[in-house]
Amino acid sequence: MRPDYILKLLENEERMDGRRMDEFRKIKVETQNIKKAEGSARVKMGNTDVIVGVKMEIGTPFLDTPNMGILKTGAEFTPIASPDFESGPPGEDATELARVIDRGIRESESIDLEKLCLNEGEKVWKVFVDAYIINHDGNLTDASALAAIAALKVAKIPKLEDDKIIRDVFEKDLPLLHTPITVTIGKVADKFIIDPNREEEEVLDAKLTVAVREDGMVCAMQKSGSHGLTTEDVEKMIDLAIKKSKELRKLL
Amino acid sequence: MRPDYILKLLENEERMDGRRMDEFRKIKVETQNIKKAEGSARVKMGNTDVIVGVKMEIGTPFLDTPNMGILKTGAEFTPIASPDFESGPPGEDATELARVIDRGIRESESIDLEKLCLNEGEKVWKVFVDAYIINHDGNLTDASALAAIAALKVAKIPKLEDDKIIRDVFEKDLPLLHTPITVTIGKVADKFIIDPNREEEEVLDAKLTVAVREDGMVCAMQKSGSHGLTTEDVEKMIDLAIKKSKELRKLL
Amino acid sequence: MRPDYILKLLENEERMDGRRMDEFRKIKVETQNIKKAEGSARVKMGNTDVIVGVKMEIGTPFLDTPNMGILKTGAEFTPIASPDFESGPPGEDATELARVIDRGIRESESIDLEKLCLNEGEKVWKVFVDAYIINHDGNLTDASALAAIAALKVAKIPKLEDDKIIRDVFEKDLPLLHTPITVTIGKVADKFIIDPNREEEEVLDAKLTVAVREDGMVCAMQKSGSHGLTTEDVEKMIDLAIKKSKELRKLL
Amino acid sequence: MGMKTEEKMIIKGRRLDGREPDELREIEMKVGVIPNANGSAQVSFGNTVAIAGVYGPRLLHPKHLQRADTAILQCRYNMAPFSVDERASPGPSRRSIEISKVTRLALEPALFLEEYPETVVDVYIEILQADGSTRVTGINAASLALADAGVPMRDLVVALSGGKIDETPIIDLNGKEDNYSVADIPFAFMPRKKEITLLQMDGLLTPDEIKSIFKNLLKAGQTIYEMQKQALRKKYEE
Amino acid sequence: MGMKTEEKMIIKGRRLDGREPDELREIEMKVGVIPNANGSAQVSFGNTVAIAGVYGPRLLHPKHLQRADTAILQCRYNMAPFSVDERASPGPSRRSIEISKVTRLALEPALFLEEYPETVVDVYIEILQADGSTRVTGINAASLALADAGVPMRDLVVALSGGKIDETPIIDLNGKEDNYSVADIPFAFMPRKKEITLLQMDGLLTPDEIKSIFKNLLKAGQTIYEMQKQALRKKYEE
Amino acid sequence: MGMKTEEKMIIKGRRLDGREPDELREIEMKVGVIPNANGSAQVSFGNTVAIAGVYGPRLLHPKHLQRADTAILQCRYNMAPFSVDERASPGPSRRSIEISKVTRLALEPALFLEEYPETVVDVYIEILQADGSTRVTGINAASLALADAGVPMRDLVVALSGGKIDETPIIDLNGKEDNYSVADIPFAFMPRKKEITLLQMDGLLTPDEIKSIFKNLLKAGQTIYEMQKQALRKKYEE
Repeated sequence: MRPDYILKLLENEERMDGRRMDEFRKIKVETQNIKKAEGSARVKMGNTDVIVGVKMEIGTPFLDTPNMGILKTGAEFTPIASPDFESGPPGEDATELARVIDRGIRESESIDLEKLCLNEGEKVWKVFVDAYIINHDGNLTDASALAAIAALKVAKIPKLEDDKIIRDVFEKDLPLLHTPITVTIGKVADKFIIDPNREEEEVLDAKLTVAVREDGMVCAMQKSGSHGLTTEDVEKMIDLAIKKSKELRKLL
Repeated sequence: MRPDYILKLLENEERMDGRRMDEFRKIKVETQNIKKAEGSARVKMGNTDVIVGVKMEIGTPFLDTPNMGILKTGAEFTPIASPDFESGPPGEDATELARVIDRGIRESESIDLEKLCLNEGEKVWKVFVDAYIINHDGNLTDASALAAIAALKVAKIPKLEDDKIIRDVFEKDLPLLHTPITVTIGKVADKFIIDPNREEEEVLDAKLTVAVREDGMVCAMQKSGSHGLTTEDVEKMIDLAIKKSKELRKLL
Repeated sequence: MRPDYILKLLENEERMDGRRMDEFRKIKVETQNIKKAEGSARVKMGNTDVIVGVKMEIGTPFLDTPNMGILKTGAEFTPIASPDFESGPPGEDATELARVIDRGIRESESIDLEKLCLNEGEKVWKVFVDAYIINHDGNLTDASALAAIAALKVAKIPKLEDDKIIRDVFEKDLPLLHTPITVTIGKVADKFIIDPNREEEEVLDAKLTVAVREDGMVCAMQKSGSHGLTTEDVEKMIDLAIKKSKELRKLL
Repeated sequence: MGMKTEEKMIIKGRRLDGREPDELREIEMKVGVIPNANGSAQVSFGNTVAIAGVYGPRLLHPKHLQRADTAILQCRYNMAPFSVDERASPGPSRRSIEISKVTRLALEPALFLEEYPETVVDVYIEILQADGSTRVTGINAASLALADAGVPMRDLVVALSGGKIDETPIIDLNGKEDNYSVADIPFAFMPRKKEITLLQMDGLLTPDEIKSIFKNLLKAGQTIYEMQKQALRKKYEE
Repeated sequence: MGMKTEEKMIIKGRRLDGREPDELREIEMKVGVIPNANGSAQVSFGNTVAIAGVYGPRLLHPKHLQRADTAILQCRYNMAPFSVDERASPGPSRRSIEISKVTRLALEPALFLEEYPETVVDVYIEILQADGSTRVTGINAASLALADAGVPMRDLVVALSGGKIDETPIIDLNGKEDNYSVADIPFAFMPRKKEITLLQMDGLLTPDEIKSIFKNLLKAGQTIYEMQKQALRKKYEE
Repeated sequence: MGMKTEEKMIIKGRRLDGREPDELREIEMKVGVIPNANGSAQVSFGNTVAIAGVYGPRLLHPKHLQRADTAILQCRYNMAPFSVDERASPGPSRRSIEISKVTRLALEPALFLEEYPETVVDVYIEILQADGSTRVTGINAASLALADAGVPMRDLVVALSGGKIDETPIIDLNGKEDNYSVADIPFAFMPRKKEITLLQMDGLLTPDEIKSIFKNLLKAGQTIYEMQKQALRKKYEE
């Protein structure tokens, strides 16, 4: 019943909370609110609530990139966030979320990884980006990706003394080259919407997540949902994502 | 039926096996009965039967204690010990048991960990203390903790040759500074008992485990059970534990 | 019904596919068909289909054999191979299979492990032998062991440059001293058969797997199945295995 | 008990963060912070922040775990990867398994579980920032979340830590004090009848010292109790 | 997007393996390669080889996972330990978990799952050799295996990769091109209605570049579609 | 087969521990050592000590694993962390998984499992000290524990190891002999009908050498058989 009603609304370009099809929910971005993280941000998009913490650790570089720091992205669907989430290792959806966030950051060449090399081939900074879902009311991808880039923008590199990290004393900002913004476009019937809440997500035919750099380059895409899309759909969705990414970028 | 009967007995300060409320079951402590361990003890408290083996290995010290050896305590509820135990990784109760044994040893400063440093920041002795439950008839904590300290008291440090451990040739005793004794006090109705067997454990309201050093210092406590205790209860239970710890200490 | 019928046939020394009791199914051995492996072979025995890939990596030797390379054997019952196989870590049967293949290679002293030492005590070649079941129609052991030795025979050691493996450039053949062949003999009623297919395996009383070297030495045995064997049975089965191993050896 | 240090932790009667020995850190409590949960709360003691969500009572699956006479209480204590100095790997540690168990035992006596047979009450505690006393901060958040969820309770559960540092009994240990204390006591109780439901202790204390710490805990616990009640009232005022 | 290199990847309009930018590698497809499976296929794109087996529709256990209105599709993408340069440890990685999911979503729109309530269709994909474009090779194998199993389908699912290297849009990236590409796009579609069912992208592209790559993908996809149909016909001819 | 050594393992016809080639170590067997178990036994061969506990036949859960025509036998072989020179990590290894399986197959032929449909018989073997021949020591303990549990048996299962060291066939290998043997044969049989239920072999032997070792095994096995029977009688005498 309820899904049918939501679907009918969308077909008429109406939404259950009165928004326009291309309108975000109210978004709140707070940064540096996790004291133990080297960088952090909490993003609320309507009732969706995500914290991203950035932690810096020392590690060994990969063999094929001996002069580059390492980015590691995780996502936890904590069971506090939804009656459907369960304790245990990350499932398929949390794994996909982490990988989509990761690609936005990595493929946009956001972090200047070469500046994170401490000793070529031996010691580099590892940047852990962990997304922690506090409340799930849809569009976790955009909220998490926004929190991730917001946290990276304020993240700092701690001081090193004899190879030991001095927490709470910082040397400089984490070097960022680009700021990717991720926007997911939903398709239902022949309509496109942005920022679906959880009930809307359930009636969508398909979604396309698009990460866009400040210079307009698309740096990552991920289709999901159980229906197909045409190339025309995709092209429209990319254009819409680029357009809406500008709104989100202003929040940083 | 049976639990009700046991409960009724206890309320009258009687026990199913005729013991006084503050009387241990028959306790037997055997040491060095596991040939491959650097130290070992088997404790029987009535039908409860626990083996603790101490193994010495070489390891790397923790970053923040570069000049100290490492203590690692484990507990296995082997499925031979009870129809209720299952194969598989340690559950909640075995994990708690290991951690309670560990705290008694660690907080009493029993092992002189600084004497276990071989090469500051690089190489130290690791002391593995593993409790192996052979038969579970209640009061696993006291039996295991007693076996642990008994095993540590007889444990020896093997010889090293070119950083290789020569098993069966020993250089000296494991350096011990203190001998903690752990006593668990049960509360049922307004009565206190010690060394409950398994059927008695099931009717207890609450338990308090207290580890006591030979100088009378309390070095660890752990409340369990589904009912609360008052501070007066706790104070009485601590006093009783200290008193009864002297009996157990004589068995070492 | 069907098992009864197969059993009846076997009691009359007949087989469902018309073979003699001591006759293999049609066997096809292809080598070097996996381009990314340093050695590979695919063996089809009737409908049983197994790929073995050999991978070479650099590792640290074991403490007690500082001058020897390392052999690691794995087996995966991929779920594509049978409606009964499931995703997940290897079960009891896959583990046993891997260990039986491993023993044939190891105990025959097939690989000259001393020649795989790069730097005594520090760096050696690790030889990974992985059996991958593509279709299971019985006698996985003989098919997998045959694929394993066939893959080892064609395996090559890649070039090293500054301790980095240059894949696709090879320095020399993997040094082999012996070629073990594994033959499993089934027993049903008082008859012996070889190369049982899956339906035949289900009616067997017992099996004996025997690995034989080219010089006639027996190098590994493993009994399986739910019935016992007499020493006379075993002796006959060993003789038959030695005899049939010669046929398989010709396929290498 | 923590590591040893030459450093004085109490100087002229004041702790390094300026507190008196029996002074709590700044405490914040907010109820109803997770819209999806049946009940929730966020509690901070200084820089230690815990958030708790309660789901249930809801039917327990699989069915063979159900109990005909009572609800089951399940608790999970978990630390966010970014809550500590060195990033914590996700997944349960032995420490978090033990804390989850003692947390359950700390809360159970406050609940009328027998009123909801065949169901489960899930209490999830996430530590967002760890600066000492995380388990007791989590229990306070859980107590509020249970009340917020409308689960009938005999009393709220109030939790805090006590201990001894240098020669002084203190309460509400922060992270540094936790590391260098002579002893610490995680503690929870139901104030109405003064029933202790969590009691652990690490370190070295005489029975008299324990008694003296208990007094401070019960007293400061009363303050926390009032704050819990006020946080609950505040939700209904909004 | 891959690593950076000074090396030119396109020389005089030809790729390092001699191909034109819009040229597929040699493709082989064979249906019915696993006797035990209800359907199966082996597909190779150059040195990338995938084998897929389908079991089902079969009754789903345990029962509480069954759905009364539809079959469930389960997919597992897995790499053989010997399929890559450095031996891969068995067991799922985060990468293979994600690929398993997007593979399922790529296949699902092609199936009439609602015709088989309470059942499961299991699609297992094993990568035997990995030289780029493994997930799309696997999807082609899975598409054929499903058809071979007789599972009713709206259309076959055709998959291939596109991307950009140096300044040139290309298709069907091999392993080296995957490592050094500016961007790559794993792509699957049902040719009859040109419905895209898999779309991912890594790297840096303008919207116009994406459009241009789509054109190449749809065109080359048509070739793969014909090969799939031929591989299926060939089975029945034998 | 073990590692190579220059050391002679047989000197003047005697093994390093003073035994003749066909001499067993000192054997101890005690039945009824675990009060909670339905049956139990502790068996030592020299410094190798195994303890076994049997639970069942008891109803098997979950129900879908039950078999209407027979009981299920489950065996677990496990080494205590302190049973070996270098501390063993808890949890199953590939070695212990294999040994658990061959142990089950070694015991199964002795049992009338069909008499207890829908149930399970659990046999747990813990190695307390490992000095060679642990799996056969465990099987002897399990055989006694099953008899002690009153599970109906066709015969006891007698187990021991044989092998070859230097040029000599031996029985009952200790740990050092196991490491340096030319070959070793774990072996179990039911003496009444001389049915072999466990047979494995590592190393290098001719068929004639195997025959000769079998003779020694059957002969010494008779001694162990008598000891098993005596251990069982002793329990009832007490």
